[in-house]
Amino acid sequence: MTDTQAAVSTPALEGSPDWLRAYRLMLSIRLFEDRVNDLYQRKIMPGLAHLSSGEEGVAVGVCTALHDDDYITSTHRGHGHCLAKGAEPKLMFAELLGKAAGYCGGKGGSMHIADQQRGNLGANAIVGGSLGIATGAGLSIKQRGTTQVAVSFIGDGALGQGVLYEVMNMASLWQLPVIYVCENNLYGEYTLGSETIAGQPLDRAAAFAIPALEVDGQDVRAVYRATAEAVARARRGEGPSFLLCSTYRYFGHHVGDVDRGYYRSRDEEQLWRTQRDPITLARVWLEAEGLADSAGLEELADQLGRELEAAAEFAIAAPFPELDQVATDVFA
Amino acid sequence: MTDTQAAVSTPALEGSPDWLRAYRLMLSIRLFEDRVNDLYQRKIMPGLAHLSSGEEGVAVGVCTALHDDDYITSTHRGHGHCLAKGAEPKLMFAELLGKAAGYCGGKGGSMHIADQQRGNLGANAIVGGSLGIATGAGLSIKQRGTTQVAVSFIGDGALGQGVLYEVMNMASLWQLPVIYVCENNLYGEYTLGSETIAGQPLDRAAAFAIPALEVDGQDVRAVYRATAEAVARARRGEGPSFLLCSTYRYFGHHVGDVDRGYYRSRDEEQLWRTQRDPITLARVWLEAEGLADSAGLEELADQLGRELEAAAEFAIAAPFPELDQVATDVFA
Amino acid sequence: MSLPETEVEAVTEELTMAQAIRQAIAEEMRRDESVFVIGEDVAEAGTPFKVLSGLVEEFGTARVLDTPISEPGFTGMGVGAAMTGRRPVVDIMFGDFLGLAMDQIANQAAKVHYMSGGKLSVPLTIRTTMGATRRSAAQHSQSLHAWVSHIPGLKVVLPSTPYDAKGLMKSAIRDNSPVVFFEDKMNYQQRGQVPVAEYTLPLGVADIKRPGRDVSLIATSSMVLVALEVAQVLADEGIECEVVDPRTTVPLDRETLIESVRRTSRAVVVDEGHRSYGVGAELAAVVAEGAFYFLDAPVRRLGAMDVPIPFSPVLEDLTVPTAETLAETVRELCGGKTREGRA
Amino acid sequence: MSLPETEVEAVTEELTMAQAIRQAIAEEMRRDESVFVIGEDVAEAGTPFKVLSGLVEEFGTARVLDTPISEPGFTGMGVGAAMTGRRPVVDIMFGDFLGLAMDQIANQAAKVHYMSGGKLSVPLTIRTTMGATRRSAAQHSQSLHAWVSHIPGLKVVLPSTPYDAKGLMKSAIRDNSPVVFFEDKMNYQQRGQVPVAEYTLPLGVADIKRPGRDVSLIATSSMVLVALEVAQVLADEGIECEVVDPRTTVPLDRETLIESVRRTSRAVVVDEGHRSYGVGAELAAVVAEGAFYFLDAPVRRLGAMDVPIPFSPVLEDLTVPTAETLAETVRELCGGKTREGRA
Ligand SMILES: Cc1ncc(C[n+]2csc(CCOP(=O)(O)OP(=O)(O)O)c2C)c(N)n1
Ligand SMILES: Cc1ncc(C[n+]2csc(CCOP(=O)(O)OP(=O)(O)O)c2C)c(N)n1
Ligand SMILES: [Mg+2]
Ligand SMILES: [Mg+2]
Repeated sequence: MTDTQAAVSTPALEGSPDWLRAYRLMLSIRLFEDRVNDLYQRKIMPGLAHLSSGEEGVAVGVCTALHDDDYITSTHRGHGHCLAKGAEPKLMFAELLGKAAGYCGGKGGSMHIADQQRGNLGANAIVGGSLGIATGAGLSIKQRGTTQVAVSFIGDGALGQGVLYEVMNMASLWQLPVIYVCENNLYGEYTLGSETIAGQPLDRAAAFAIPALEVDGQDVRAVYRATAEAVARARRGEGPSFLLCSTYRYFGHHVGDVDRGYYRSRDEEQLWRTQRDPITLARVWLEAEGLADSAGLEELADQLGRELEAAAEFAIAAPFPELDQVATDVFA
Repeated sequence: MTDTQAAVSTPALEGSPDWLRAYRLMLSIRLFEDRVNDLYQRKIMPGLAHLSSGEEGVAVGVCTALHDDDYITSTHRGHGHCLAKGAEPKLMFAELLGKAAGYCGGKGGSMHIADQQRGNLGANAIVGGSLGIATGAGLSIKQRGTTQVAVSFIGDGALGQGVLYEVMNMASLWQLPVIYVCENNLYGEYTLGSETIAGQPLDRAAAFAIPALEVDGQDVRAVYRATAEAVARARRGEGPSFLLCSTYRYFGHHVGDVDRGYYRSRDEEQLWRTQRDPITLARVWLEAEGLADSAGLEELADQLGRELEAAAEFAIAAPFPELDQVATDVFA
Repeated sequence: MSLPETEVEAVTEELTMAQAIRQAIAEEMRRDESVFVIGEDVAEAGTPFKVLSGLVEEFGTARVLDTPISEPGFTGMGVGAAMTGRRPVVDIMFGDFLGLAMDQIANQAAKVHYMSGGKLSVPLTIRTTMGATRRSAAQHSQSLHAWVSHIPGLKVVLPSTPYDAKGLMKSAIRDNSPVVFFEDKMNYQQRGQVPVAEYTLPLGVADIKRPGRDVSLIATSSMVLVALEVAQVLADEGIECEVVDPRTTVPLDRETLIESVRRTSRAVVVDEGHRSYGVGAELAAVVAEGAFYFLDAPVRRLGAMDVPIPFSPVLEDLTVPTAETLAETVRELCGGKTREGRA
Repeated sequence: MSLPETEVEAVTEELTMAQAIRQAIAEEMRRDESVFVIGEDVAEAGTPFKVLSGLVEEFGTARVLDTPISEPGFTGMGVGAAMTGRRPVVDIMFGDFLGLAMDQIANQAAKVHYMSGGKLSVPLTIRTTMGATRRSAAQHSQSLHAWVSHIPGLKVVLPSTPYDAKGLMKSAIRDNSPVVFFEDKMNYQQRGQVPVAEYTLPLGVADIKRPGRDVSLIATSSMVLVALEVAQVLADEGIECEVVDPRTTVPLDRETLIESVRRTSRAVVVDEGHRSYGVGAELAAVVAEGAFYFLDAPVRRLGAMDVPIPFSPVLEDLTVPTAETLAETVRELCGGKTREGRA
């Protein structure tokens, strides 16, 4: 993907996506993050990371409807988005460990992974911080006359940030090809969303004349369908959409958030894990449809596990940046 | 009004307001601003001022429903709000001329008149800049347990500012006694509102579960009725309201904006002046109801004219601040 | 550390920085019902750094308010509440988020008193953090106290010890002007003696944390600890450092800074903001001007490198002033000689 | 003023500052279709100061975009458009409104390139204003260039003449990093000679606006004009001022500043930001350190008073440096004597 090269005509994706690939992606994200947690606990990873385990259906459902040259912007909880958009696990691990081989040469870390090869304009550690970027990418697309789209992943917490309403207004006025994907995982840090959100989130997008839809974020196919429609609309020049995806994060706000009884119950966590897991749900469906069998999926899991293990090992063995890198890349 | 002294129980205003007083107030605002324009043209007034002529119905309709100890915050176009809340013209003129006798000792000027005696927390030169202040005043009222209300006057241009949505969310969540009064005069500076507002403004407040109502801003009685209801609700602890008042400014964005043919027509201006003038409409009603007669109103106009002339003369003759005032009031 | 001024204060207890700050706020909330706390995750969570743990249990959710993630909105509301009889303590979780609230802070809070000719006032305290090396990368590691120090109408506090933090926080809350209070997040677990009895410390009075005759180390916030460490090390080498902590950048106690440098004739300024156009520039300019005729060498400045803070530990550690870089700078400045040696 | 470097440039025309800026933007828009303008009232109105008049007529509303009053939103969009192949010129009508957009500017625009390890870049220009004495009061009169100068990753331009403005604006637009361009609103009608032929001026090169041997006046933006006026006056009194204009605070041409002061041995820094923690502090600290062994007197600083800008003309005029206050400062500094006199 290059920005100057106009994208070839890209109609709405036709036919059914490769659901096995989608399953594989979700599983990679899960296994990737299990290893991130492990690297944290073994004190190999510096700092903290925000795991998206439980939310894989949203990342994969959305990105399955995108082309390589479409843009995404992501959040502090961005590993899933990044992998779903095609990032290589070993370069991500390397970034998380602050190594030179990482996507950002170790300068960004977990919250700033960007991968311009795949249209990933970057995770963002400011809640709502990438809304302007995604909407500006939409403006750029419109000015350049391509049929790309820009997806802005945000959390429900970002509904509190005024900039969301500013950019939705302009996206609507100018009919920009932007899709706001809100991952409603019920919490912003340690506070319940219902304590911070007056009214209905969908109404907020609708008030700006933006088509808004609630989607079951645990159902990767539902997420895909809703996104594909929004994408098709955007590519036709019919402007922005807003998708509210209900989902859940299994772990704490970040890897260090272990004692979370004061803000949510183990029961609630268990319920989501056992009843609403996007990977299990997809697996049941794949098997029911005869698109995969249990043995094949076990085999796949083993294989992914080995690949991710190797990726993590690569990152652990990789060298840190040269010290002179501290002062490069300040100016372009 | 003092903040620490709890307000006595203040039920919804009962009975009909004194409409002659309301008429008188509207007329004073009109005549006041005619003189401001004159002071500008005669180069007696430093800087610029934003006249609200044509919008008197909103300021007076709203403030007629308020008590002295209720709060308002105002905008760059704030003379009307200030006078309607009870400010003295001579101290306002003095402020506009940068004189020591002015409300702010000459330090504020047209865009920063505040009058804490009457609950006026200040005009504001930042579009949307006083939304936080008004909403915070609402929080303060709730914490102090009084029955005051806080009114935030904003222009339609402030619908573009994200902070509006942030504070409406909190006002709604916490059921704060705040009334957002949006003066929709069709323009923000030199740009038509319809070019900058996607969707319907009322939906934006409604999306935060805030009762929202459109009101004819040229009908002072309609503005009063809508405000009185919102005030009553707020005093009962039932939270915020949003009033969208359609109105029009007769003059330019500021006194220097004389050639405005490129953004709006003379015809449009004439139409509002001749068909929709809030003062004329009130006068017709007063006379029809037998609450006033033509001669009496002419007499009133003359009297007000003389009073305002004297007020302006006072300000012209008043001394500038002592030079040492430049460094006072930086810290409280 | 300044000694407590009265006998009563002589009874002390050991507190962490976080505990001292919490105590200060709790005491002021008990003393004055108009004081309240507002911000993200300040109630049950007690902030991510647990600085406010326990407050909501004592004072309830009416006085410890969890907000949506709306920095401009709740900061503006703090201004309005302050103008109408309350004393809000607004919590901005990371100093990096100040950018979101700068309009409310600089255009509203800072100016209301002046613009109204002194009729309205804004007794508001904004707590926020600063400090790098937590492996939090560029958007969670900044020390942006220069921004607010530049805006007339704001007072700015940079405490370096639990004792200072408690006494200055209480003064900040009681102050009738808006005060921005910066807490170095790497310092929260630092311990120190704090009087058991009530005390406050005035805003605008620098503190000589360690006297010395060879060179003045003018240090802020956690850099005071670095300076004290260096002073200890260099004492063995025969260089006597005076460690001067301005404690507040506004008001700035110029006299104490200048006098110290006039005595020592050399100065190094150490501050964790970016070096260029930072607080260190002002401190350096003030002493370079005020002690000009007494200086034996140029005033040196150490600050964070002029780069966004990188994530990788090996890089991040290079960006901030350390005991090593400071010691090296002082040694260079003193030309290997103490004042005595030179005399 | 630096002389044009090539023969072709020798043909000049007289332009106002506003015209020079408009020309620069128009030329770049013609040259590169990825350049566009976005902001409030930039199209038909051509901004309140009419700086952009005519652009929408030539380039249409697809490249000259009127926005809602949403500084954070459209600044952020500028960042995103810049990251994806465009070269936006974002218009922030008054510098005072920077506070609304500081998160987008400091946390996003400034850091994207670094955080991404150099993979993404943000070729963004932000135009905004500075300067007081327009009787616009506290929220429309600030000079906030210190805020952005402090943030690594941003370049900052402060042009003082039409010639500089045009050449630097063209470089700003072509630069692959975010650049904040400050225009003194009191200066828009100032006239000067500008080459008719294409030219650009590099960011990071100071300009000696007038050579002199007795004292260096290091002045920014409209303060350069004040300094030139003072230099003229003092020349008659036998004091030869060198007027040095850094032109960009980032990158800062330290060498030219320091060399000038080493030659003159005295320096006054004049900048219209608030005096404390302002750009002047950095400039003063840089020359005080770099020219320490050559200085005959302390480096003096003039800036706006540390008060919100008052409305009343009699007060406002006191807050900014003027030819009178600068001349007085220089006379004091030079002790009534020229270097020759002392020599
Ligand atoms: C502007 C800003 N304010 C506060 C924070 C601190 N913070 C980081 S994540 C977070 C909660 C975000 O919640 P949500 O958007 O729902 O995302 P989730 O973590 O649930 O995925 C907060 C408050 C921040 N990073 N940025
Ligand atoms: C944050 C901010 N952006 C821009 C401006 C410049 N400005 C002053 S008034 C105005 C238009 C305001 O329009 P509106 O809110 O509709 O009020 P009206 O002037 O129509 O009464 C603008 C853009 C400002 N003062 N503050
Ligand atoms: Mg969430
Ligand atoms: Mg309007």
